[in-house]
Amino acid sequence: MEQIISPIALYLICGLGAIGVAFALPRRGHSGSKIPLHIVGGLVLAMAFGFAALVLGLKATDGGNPLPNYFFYPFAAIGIGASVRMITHKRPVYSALYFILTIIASCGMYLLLSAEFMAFALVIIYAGAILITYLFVIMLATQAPVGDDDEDLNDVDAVAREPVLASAIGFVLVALITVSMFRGIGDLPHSQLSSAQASDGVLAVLPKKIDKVLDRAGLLEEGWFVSRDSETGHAIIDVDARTIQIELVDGEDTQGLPIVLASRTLGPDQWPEELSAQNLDRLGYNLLNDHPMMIEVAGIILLMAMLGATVLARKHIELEEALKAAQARKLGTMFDTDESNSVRSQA
Amino acid sequence: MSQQTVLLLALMIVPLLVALRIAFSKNPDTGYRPALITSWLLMIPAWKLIADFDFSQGATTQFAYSISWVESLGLNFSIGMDSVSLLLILLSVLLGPIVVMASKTAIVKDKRMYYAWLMVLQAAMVGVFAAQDLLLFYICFEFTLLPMFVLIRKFGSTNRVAASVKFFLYTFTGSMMTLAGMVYIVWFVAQPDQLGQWTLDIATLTQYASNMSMGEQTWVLLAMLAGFAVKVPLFPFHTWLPLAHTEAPTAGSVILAGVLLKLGTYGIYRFAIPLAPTAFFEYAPEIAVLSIIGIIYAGLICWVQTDIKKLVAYSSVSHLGFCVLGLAALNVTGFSGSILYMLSHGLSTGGLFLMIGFMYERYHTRDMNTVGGLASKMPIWATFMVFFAMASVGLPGLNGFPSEVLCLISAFQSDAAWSAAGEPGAWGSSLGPWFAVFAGTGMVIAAMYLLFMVGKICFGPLREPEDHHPHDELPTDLSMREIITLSPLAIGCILFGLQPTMLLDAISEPVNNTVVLVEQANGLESAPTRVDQMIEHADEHHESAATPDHHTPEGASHE
Amino acid sequence: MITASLFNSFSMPAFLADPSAGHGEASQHLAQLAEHAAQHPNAGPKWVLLIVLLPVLGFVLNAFYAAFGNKSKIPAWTTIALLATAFIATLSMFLSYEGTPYTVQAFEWFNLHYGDKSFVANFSFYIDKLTILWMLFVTGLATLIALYASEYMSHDIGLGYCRFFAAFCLFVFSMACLVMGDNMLMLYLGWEGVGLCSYLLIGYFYKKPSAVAAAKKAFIVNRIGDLGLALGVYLTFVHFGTVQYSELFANETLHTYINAAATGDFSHIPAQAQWIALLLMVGAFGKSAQFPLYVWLPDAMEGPTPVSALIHAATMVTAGVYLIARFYPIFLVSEHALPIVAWIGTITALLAATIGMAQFDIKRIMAYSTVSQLGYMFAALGLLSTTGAAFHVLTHAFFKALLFLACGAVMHGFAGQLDLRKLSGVAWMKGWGIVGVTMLVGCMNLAGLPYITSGFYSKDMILAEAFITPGYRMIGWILVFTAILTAYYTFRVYFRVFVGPQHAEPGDEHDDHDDHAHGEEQNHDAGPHGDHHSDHFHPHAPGWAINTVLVILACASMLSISLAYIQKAEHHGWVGSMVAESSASYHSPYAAEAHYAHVEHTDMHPVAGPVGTAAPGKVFGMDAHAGMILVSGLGAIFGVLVAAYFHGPKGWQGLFIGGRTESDKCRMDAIARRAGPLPRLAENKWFVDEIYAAILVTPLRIISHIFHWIDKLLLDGLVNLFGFLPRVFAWVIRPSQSGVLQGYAVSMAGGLAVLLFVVLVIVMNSGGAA
Amino acid sequence: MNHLVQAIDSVQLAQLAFPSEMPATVLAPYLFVSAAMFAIGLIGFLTRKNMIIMFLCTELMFQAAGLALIAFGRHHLQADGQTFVIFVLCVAAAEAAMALALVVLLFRHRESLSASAWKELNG
Repeated sequence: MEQIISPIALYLICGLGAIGVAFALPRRGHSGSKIPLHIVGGLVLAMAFGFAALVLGLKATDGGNPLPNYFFYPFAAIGIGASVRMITHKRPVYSALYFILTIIASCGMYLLLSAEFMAFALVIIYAGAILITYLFVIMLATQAPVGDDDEDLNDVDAVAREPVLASAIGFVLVALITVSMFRGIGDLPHSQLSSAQASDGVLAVLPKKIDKVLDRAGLLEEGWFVSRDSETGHAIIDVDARTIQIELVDGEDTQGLPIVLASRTLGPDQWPEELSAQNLDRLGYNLLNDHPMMIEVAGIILLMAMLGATVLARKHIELEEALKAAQARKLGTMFDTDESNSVRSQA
Repeated sequence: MSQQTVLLLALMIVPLLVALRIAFSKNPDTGYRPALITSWLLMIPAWKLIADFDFSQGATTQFAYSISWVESLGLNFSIGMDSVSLLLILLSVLLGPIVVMASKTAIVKDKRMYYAWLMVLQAAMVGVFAAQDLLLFYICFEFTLLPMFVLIRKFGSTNRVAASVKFFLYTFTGSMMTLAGMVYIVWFVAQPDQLGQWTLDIATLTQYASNMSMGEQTWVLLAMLAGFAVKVPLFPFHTWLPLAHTEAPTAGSVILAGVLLKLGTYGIYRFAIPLAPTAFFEYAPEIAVLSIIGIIYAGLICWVQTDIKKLVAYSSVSHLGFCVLGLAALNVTGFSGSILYMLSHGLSTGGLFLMIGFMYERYHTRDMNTVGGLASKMPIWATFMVFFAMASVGLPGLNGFPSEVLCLISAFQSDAAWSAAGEPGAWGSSLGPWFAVFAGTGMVIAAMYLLFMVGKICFGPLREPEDHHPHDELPTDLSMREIITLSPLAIGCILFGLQPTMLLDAISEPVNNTVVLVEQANGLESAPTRVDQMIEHADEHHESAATPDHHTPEGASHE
Repeated sequence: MITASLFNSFSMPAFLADPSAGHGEASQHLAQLAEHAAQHPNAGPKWVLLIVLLPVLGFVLNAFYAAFGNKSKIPAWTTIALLATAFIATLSMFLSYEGTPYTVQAFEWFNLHYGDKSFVANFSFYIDKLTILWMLFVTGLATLIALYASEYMSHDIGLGYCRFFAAFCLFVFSMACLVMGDNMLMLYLGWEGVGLCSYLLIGYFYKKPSAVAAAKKAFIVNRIGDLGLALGVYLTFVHFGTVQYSELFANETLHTYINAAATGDFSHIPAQAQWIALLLMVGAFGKSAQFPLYVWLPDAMEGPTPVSALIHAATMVTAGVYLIARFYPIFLVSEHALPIVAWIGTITALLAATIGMAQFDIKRIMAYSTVSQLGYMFAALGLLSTTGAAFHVLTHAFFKALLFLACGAVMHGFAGQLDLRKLSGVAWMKGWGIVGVTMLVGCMNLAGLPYITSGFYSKDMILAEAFITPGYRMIGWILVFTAILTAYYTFRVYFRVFVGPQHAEPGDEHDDHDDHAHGEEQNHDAGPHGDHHSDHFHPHAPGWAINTVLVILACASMLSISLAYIQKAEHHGWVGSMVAESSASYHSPYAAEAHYAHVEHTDMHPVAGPVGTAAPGKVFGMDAHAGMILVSGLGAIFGVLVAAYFHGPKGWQGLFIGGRTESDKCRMDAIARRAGPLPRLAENKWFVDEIYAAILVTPLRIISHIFHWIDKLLLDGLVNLFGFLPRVFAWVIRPSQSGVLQGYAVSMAGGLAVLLFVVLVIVMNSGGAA
Repeated sequence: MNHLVQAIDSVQLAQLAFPSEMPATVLAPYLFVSAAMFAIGLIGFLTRKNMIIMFLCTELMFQAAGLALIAFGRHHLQADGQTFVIFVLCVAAAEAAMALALVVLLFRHRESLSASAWKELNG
């Protein structure tokens, strides 16, 4: 397959982007000029974005290939625009808020990518938790500017450091990443799974869910269950042919295996509408089955982060020696009284 | 674990423990007494080891002990000794009490640190010779650097910081390359078509190393020589030595000259030659040329020194050239001579450094223009000085001579045209008479500079620094302690000079084995040489008196 | 160029051209004797070891005396007693010798076995007649001179006295090892040992810079020779596979070579074997002070006179002669070695004699005469007359020791005065009669006055040899000329110092009994000191010890005439008999013929080498020996007369025609002033020392300094540069470490970009995924 | 017009399984957005002096990475992408906690949020 996007166009887009960002980054001393530079930068960036959308769209329609959903474009525009605004805004609080906007835009894209669980998780964790912490810290750690003018802001916020160099490097990097990415993207191997297997293949490991759905659809009589593989315990189900084997079970034998009295197969016509694996099913199964170690690691990381944050942010209280001694005595008497109390109560 | 193995381990571990004890004592002036007692006591296991060593099987690794460390990588802690190692360990142990005693008045502050490091050095020196495992050897090899660095850095004279840094970095850089070479060999042997498993056992590596191609061996040899040649030091890599020697405290100089320099030659003998036999054979002439340049060059430099310690330091460079020459000759006489040189040089040059140290304690100068003619004021000192100078010159009957003789003979011998029939090691290859002749000029040059030194420092009218005043504690001439310090070395020099046979017998088996190894690796055999053929030819000629002469012996020019 | 052509013009005379001369047999005989010794090692009586051990004991005892601060003459008496015992042991060794060489082993020294070969050199001793001959006069003279020294050194009683006798004993020990050693390494041990003792004794007055310098010079110049010797020894081992005499002389290869040399054809003797002799020869030149390595010997006179007498006249310097005599078989197989030895000896003899003529220091004159006489011995060796050489060694040992000791007595008595211009008429002074007479005996011997002196016989043997050996007549004439010069300079000393008007200016040595007398006089104020000497100086006459020794030596010198007549028929005299049956037994066939058969050697044209102009064995148409008596006897008398004319005191006994009135005015002075630069050149020793300094020492010194700077700047500079480069590099890149977080982030991103770019380029070039 | 229909189809959130394979041309714009966001985050990190903003920028880069992961997962019809994003979220949360604690600490010492206030490590 050919390249999705011509490197020349890509370099051009990245160049435009670099110029745009470089203009848009905050600086001082341009209050005299009529058109604020960051407006110019924004326009250039918009041009770059539009040009990219145009190139990608033309290329796709040229080959008769599908384009992303139309909702993608606003999400992408909002996401990129908000992130640009985030790094260019002179007031940290606004930056944080723009970041929330970026996250919400990403959530939209996640939805378009059928990752609805992640989308909501993102909103909850990021926008809800992390960013709020950020806002708190911003407010804690920053002296509020006296006035609304740019001149009142700290240099820390008002002036970007080496904007041109950084933009150049950043976009050179991104150009290289995208060029190399797009060179091979057309040749990516497609999934080995059929669409049905991909979405519903996980059903086999969820026999009780199948039982529940079939039962709700009235396809199972009393004593009937989905057939289970005797070794793995998976449901015997063919998602491509859309057939399900069910069986009549009467108790268990001495080894705990079901005593099968009869079995039959449900055809595709009997496949209930509701019988499909949820995204959450697949994600959960994947997480717990394929990456259990990751859960452990993540847990440790979070624990350590919690401890670390506690230790770091703790304020060191300098106690006088006498004060320490007093404290110790106080604690000592407290324990003493406890002990004596308990002794007394026992008595 | 046999009793002897325990003793061998004790030689390494006891000094370390004592070092710890000294280091953690509260009084910063402690250390002399425990170090002295320990170093004297270590003589007991050392002599026991000699007594129990089976010299008839000198090449066998005796008192061996090995525990596995990392099995998958073949890492072991394995020690043991053949007769060559034994003798060098003995030298290290013998120098122990000497250097401690020599330091009694020389080191006045931070004694705790000084003696602790001295003990660590003692352990490392024994370890390096006792190691039967490449890694252990290398660890000990490098571990000798650290104590020495501290001794120079903390207890040296004026320019000590630069000296210690140069000493450390120079030798360390070299030995890193040695490590690279060793790692390559280990990797090579671990290849499936070789042994196929990781091992660091020196004997095992030696078996397989000769399978390497010529190119590989050359690189391995170069890598190993990079470390060992710096340590020896061979000619262009010697510049750290004069500086380090000059700045080091007396004990440091003695150990440096006595043992640490020998690590280089020992390394060549034990590793470079067996592990790269073909390449060493190929490049022996070049190595010999470097050593000869070193002999002459360093000798001449000695001659114009005014700093007496620098003079002796350069003389070490010159002397060790003979040692390397013997190794490069690749025959029995050469190896024997070289090993003898390792032992003997420690005694005589160690003695010279002690003499200089005692003088320095009294006069606080090493400049021969400032101080001199001391024979009239310090006759005992002067007697010892002349004695050690003569030992260093290579006077027959003293220690320098046997080794020098054997080294020079070996240079002759390794040219077949000049060698008697069927001499082992006479392959018509590497060296030849010219090597011996040029190396021999070292004898004359040695006499020149050492007599120059003796003439200035001992003889002539008395010269003392203007602000000289007698030492608070030390007598004008040598004290009893100092005489006792020197006596073992002096007696050693004489015994060595009169009884080299003892040592030659002891090392004959390992040396013969090494020569056989080199011969086999190079596909050589001690065939009848051209001299034989010439003699036969001459006989025929004499009988028939008519055969025209086809032979013109090589080098037979009378112009 | 000249030397090259000279070498080409001659080569080894083919002395074995006549099979009847019997040298093949001699060679066989030697081989049998040697083999006997080889098969019966360590067969000799153990008491022989005493000869070596007693001096060691003396050394140890003297060292103890020194350590315990002895301040008496006990060291001297100990030494004398021990050395005398050693001499007696030597005598009994001589008397009990049964005609076969034997070895006695003290202990194993070198014993290196490898394969089926071995390098063996034990601390053992090889006794044959050559050894005995040498040891007799070594121990004998050592005893006598120790006696002499007991008085001579008495002003140094104390540490110096002990030191002197310790070194003295060590010297005798070393000399014994040198002469008696049964292998070349023992010889080398002794060789270096005597060098060391020579060093220690020359530098005895170690506070005098000149003495220290002389000692150093002696050791280093000797060491150059030793290098040759050492290489020769090594090459012997490498070539013949042994350094033990008994095995070496029985070596088949060696005898193959000798047989080849007998045919005059050296082309089949490998160069290696021929080189051995050339290398050993260098060693001999060094130790025996031959040109060009003779320069140390005159300077060595800085040592105490007994040392000069024993070491630098009688014994040590003859070690070179011993060496060549001992290894005569090896020298015989070398085409060029012996001719070179002959010529070098001749040149040395002449050169030293010319220098000796112009010196004023009497000890130096004796030193040059020693060099000159050693030249004679070497010439004799080169002329295939080991007997002549050995005989001259013996007689020379006696009379030169005598001369030195007499000079030493003068020096001792006149506070170190040695300038012959400042002494006169010593023999007439009170108490100096014995010295005068014995000095005269010594001078006559050295001058070689015919028939009445032993020096005459030994010198005559050499000169005759030169004239009868084809192709070496030139050497003969030079040596005759030298003999005349010898007579002249010898009697110059005698006439100026010992006869004539009594006059003496004392030397600058303060004669108090102080341990350190010899060094400290420089610190004294010179003015009053000198006055004191010139006004109130009283020479103190020699005591009984000195006189006794002088008398004994004078008698010995005269008595050794008889040696020429003992066994004259078989062996050229007693010395010949001692040399025969040793490895030095190859005496010239010409001489043998000349002496015994008086046959005309018309048919003895050598195969190789030019033929002399006259028929062999003829001098002035006479038998060589008779001719020599005439020529050299007349020459000696002529020389004495010339000396008398130029230096003799005016009207001395009305007998001579001398014109000297005061000690420093003589006819010669006037002539010397008018003779142009020649006398001055000779006085300055032909500037040989200066030439050596200019062409050897100074350049070497400069080279050393250059090396030193190369080492300091270039080699160490390179090392430092390597140490410095990282610092420069760090200095360049250090600013990039701004410490600001984003600076590092920028470089990280940039680095990532570069990396990606590289990957991309590689992928594109390899036509990778696209 | 059928594009619009398709769009509405895919927004039917009830239909939660992977509807169909996602072609590369659809993947590419997502990746492009992801790359752009990453670049912007990077530039922000490099240029802004305020440490809080810098940390925000790292979060933005995390987001970009997460988007790419999910897009690729969708392309391959696999859930691993999302699983990794969970992990990324954890790391981001941990990082935020630590980073903000650090910022508070540093701010206490220097009374400034500028990253340039801490450059004792300069060479």
